[in-house]
Amino acid sequence: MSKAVLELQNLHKSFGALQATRDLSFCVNAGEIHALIGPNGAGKTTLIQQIYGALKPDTGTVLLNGRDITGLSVADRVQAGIGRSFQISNVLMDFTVLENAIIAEQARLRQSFRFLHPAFDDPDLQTGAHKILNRVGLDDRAAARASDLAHGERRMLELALALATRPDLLLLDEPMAGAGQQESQRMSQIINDLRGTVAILLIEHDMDAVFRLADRITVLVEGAVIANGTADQISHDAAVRAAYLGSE
Amino acid sequence: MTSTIILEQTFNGLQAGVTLFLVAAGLTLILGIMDFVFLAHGAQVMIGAYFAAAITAASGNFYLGILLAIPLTFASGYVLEFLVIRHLYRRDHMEQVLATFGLILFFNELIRIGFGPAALYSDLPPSLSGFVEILPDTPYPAYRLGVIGVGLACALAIHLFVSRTRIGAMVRAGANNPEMTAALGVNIRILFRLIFAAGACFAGVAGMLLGPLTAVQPGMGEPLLILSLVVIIIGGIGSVRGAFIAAIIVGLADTLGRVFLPGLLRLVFDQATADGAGPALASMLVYILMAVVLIFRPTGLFPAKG
Amino acid sequence: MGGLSSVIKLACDGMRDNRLLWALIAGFALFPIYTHFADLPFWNDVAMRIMLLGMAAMGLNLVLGYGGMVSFGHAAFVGIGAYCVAISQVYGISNGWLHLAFAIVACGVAGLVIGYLALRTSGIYFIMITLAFAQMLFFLFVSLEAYGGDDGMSIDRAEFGIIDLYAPLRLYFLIWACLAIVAMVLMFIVRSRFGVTLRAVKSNASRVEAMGLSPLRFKITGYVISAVICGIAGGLFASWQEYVSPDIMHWTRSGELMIIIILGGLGTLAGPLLGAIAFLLLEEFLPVLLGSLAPAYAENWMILFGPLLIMVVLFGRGGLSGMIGRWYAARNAAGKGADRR
Amino acid sequence: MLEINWGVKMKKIMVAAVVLAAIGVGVYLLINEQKKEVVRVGYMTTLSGGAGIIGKQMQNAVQLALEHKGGRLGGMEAEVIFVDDQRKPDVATQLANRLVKSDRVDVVAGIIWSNVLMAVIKPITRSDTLLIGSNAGPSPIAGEQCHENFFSMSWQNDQTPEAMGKHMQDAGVKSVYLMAPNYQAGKDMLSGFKRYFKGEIAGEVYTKLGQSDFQAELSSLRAAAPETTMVFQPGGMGINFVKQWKQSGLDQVSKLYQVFSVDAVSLPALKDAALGILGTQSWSPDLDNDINRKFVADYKTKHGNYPSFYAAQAYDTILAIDHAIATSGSKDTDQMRAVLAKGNIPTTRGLLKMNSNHFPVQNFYLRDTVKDADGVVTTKVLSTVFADHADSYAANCKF
Repeated sequence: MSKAVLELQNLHKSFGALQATRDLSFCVNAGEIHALIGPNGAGKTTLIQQIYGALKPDTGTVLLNGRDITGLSVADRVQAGIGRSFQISNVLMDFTVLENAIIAEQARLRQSFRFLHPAFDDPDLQTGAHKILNRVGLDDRAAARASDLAHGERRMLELALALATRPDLLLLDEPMAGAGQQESQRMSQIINDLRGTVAILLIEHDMDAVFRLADRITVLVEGAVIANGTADQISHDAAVRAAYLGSE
Repeated sequence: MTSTIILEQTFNGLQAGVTLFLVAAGLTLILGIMDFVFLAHGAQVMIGAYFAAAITAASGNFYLGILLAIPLTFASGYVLEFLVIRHLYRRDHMEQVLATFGLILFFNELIRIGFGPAALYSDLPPSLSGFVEILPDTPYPAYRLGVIGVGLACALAIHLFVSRTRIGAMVRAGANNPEMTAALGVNIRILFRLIFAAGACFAGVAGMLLGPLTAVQPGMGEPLLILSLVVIIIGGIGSVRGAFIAAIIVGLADTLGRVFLPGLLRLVFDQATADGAGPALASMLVYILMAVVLIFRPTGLFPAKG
Repeated sequence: MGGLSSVIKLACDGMRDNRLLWALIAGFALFPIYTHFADLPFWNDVAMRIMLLGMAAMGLNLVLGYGGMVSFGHAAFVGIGAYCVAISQVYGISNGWLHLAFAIVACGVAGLVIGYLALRTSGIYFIMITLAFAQMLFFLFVSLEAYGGDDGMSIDRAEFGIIDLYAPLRLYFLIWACLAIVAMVLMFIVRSRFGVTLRAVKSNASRVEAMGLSPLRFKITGYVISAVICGIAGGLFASWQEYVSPDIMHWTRSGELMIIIILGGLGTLAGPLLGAIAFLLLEEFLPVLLGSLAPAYAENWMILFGPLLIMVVLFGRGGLSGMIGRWYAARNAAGKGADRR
Repeated sequence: MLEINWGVKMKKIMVAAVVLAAIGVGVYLLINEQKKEVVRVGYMTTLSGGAGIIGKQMQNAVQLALEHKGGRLGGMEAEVIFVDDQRKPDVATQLANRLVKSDRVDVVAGIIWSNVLMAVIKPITRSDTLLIGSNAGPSPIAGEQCHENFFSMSWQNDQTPEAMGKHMQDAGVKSVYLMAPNYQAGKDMLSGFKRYFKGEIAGEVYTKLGQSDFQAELSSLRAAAPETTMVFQPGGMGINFVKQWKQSGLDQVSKLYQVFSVDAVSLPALKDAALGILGTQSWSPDLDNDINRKFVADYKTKHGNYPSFYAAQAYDTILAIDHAIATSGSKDTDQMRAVLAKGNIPTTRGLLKMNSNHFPVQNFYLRDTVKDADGVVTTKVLSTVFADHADSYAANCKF
């Protein structure tokens, strides 16, 4: 059993009467693709937000590589090793693809607070940036403005930016949402290739993709974990069928 | 500092407050719903005052002046929105600041050319130039009581309109989430134009009411503009309720501060220091108030945005 | 990435990418020759005022154009800079370098405090809170009797060691030098890793955060830098005018700075300078123009100026530098705009 | 598609702009054309903006003075260049530089505001050009910071309230409630008043600069119920104050005195509301001398209303230049200065004496606000408070 990159211990979060997260615990192991599924309103995004740091849990702790990061800000968590792609693709629209990557690269190198060093013209940063883009096969679009990218390409760019900080844990919030046939195939291909290099927590509605990709699946219903296991186990789990697949 | 004087000053603060509210009511919706930074709202005050003063002077009847001036200011707001403003909604705040800054210059100059640079003559209607005893032997100008009355009436009307009518519902929805409202198929463009014209109209009313009290002259609206912006920010952009409460707060704070601060400071410091610091502090008071509010409630007291 | 040579190389690259800016600055260096032979000495004063306003606008542009923070109170920093000069003279300090040092420190501190408080808010709220702070300072100085209050204080030009600012053109070239330095500094900042991150924050703060950076730190830093630049401009302004009054921190002055920037081109290095040129020439010629068309209305020139501003917003995409950029791009299909970033 | 259209429009607009600018330059250079043996006067005032009315009146008066002198000053062909300082010190500084360096005027005159004067005095006087002020007289300029090339044709700020203080003292007023805007001139005014009024100060209130509603202050004034009230609220503030004073029926509570708050600029907006309000001034439309009679009469026929003291002082400024050149027979700064320093300048206030700091030594009158024969509201001299009154800063002035 490989060690846990992310460990959630008894997370609890409620908005007034609504309990969005109930005493929730599970862990994501190094290098695995861990899918988080559940019907709408199950509290998937709320959970992601708590892992990411945009929301603070009422009680419970978030451990990254065994370190308690519950109190950290988003920026600090990212530096601690969390990367993220958002539900609505979230890139620097006013910049070219390459510039996006360069800004991410210099952020990883902790060099963003330098006032003399050139950014876009710097060869080292450029090579680093091209590496980033290569991973998602966007290098040929390096010169294009992010705002001119097709939806799928933008998704890719965002993934690239999330990877740029070389995270230990990658939070993917519906990476295939609104993507076309080939696009989602390319996406799942890339995600698949990432297996083993980085732990991935994947939220996705496309069940085929989930069951094809995920090493393990955690099923969330009304903010609580009702099942946790391999694709096989989950697909045969009675509770899950009842609560979730049945309702599909 | 007897209780009667405090009461009287409270009335003064109230009167300043409701006047501010009339200016702020429209502006807060313009800022909130259209996300449009409209600096020329002070010009609407001036336009209203000039319409009223001019018609009053011509007809010799104050009420006729008001009666005719209201639709005129509404029309002017409507036309302005149609000619210029609607082209500016999609621009960023800076460009809006710039363009409406240009509008201020234009309107002030237009008035100056049209009516001359001198202040216009305007005085109280005889019927309201008397006094009312708000307390035994504390007479209060009837006209100012009238202003308070009209202001509160307008506030009530706006409140009922926004909270009870269908258009009002749209307005609230708009303040809460503009995109959503547009998605609901509400004819945003007409809605905007009406809100804008109505806002201009209320600002105009404020001007008409102030006309007999203050000098009707070019640029008379600017001080009110800045203050009403303060009001809107404190109250929370897009919230009429917030604007009302904030207007009263600012009106009272400004009035009472001006009057009582120097006295209070004299209790602490020596005469000279107090006389120096008092008025300075008084004139800064509302801005300090606003800054403090924003530091602790970055979206004002009653944020409308959901 | 060290060594003077590489810095110089960077400077050259930057100047190549910003020909327009440096052409203008060179123009200002040569301008006195023209005024001398054309016998228009007065135009040196206009040029000085243009450079000073341009400098302040450049500072504001860092937050406005690059940081996306619409500060409506930057005239306050110009004022603080100016009063640093005036007040230190009251206490017998006449050394100009000290004045500038004071201005830099004072504006740095003020910028840090105001920036820290104001940047808790955003959007229209930010516009208004910056305005509020500016108004506070305005009324504060209006009522500071010891420093002339509303009448302001008549002061002497600062002493810069051997440079006697009363000798012809000394002040002109002092201002010019400061302008050139500020422009150079800003050019480096804008192209630097900090600069691009600041622009990234403007473009999409949450993505920058997702890269592990705190957007606020970049915003505040940018705000402080711009405040300091405005302070330097203010300090020189005081020496140029030999007079300081709260008038220079009135809210309409903040508006003017914005006008200058948008007139010239938001988020471009040359923009503010172009804008300042345009703004002052308009101020100079619109009355003359109107006077020649309708003599009776010469003093109503604002009736033209107001609509002109609206025109600029409606049609003048990217301001003057934007137009020049487009024209330049159109001219050589190679396409690289004359003055992008 | 649309973009391109805008582009084209934009080009047109730009071309137009360039052409207009070119015309502008042409006109501009034309103006700057040098002429021979002409006395050039640069007259700086505020024509645009809220205070435009004052500047307009001064401009009218200057033009009237030129007409009366047949377009010549001291026998020389005269040319007056009006410039608009927009009430902004930095604009004024630039204009001052233009007048002395580019237009090369022989005299700069005018200026309404203290802060504008403070801003321009150095560049002008340094260039060895005479600067003749038509209105503002801040204490520094009368004292330590005085300059031999500066002459005032108006008064030092403190003098008018000093006269008011003297009158109220002599009238046996026991206590007074003072009110002025919270800025320098306001404070100067009150300190000047207190220099001569020795009675009790029942209250001293500083209002916000540019304040339009004084109800709050008036309420506390009613509560204080002082025997008398003395206000300084210039321009629009004066209109507001007096209006609201009357509306709150404070005449029954306290007797109102004012300086610079009721004049021909504000009277048309106040009309009867101002009747019976006493003030002090060094000039009044009914001053009985030939120059003043001619000035007021012709001004009224030409512009339909009474001239204000601003206008009178502007008129006197031109007369002073005329006098200086006529007597010295030259437009040379030193010679003109010598003449003006001697005083005895014929003005609407009679023969004006000059003090050592180049500020006038003159009478100050108590003025009442009355209706004239045709029912127009104006001011009328009741008595002379000060004869040949000198300001109290001259001692500190060393050229």
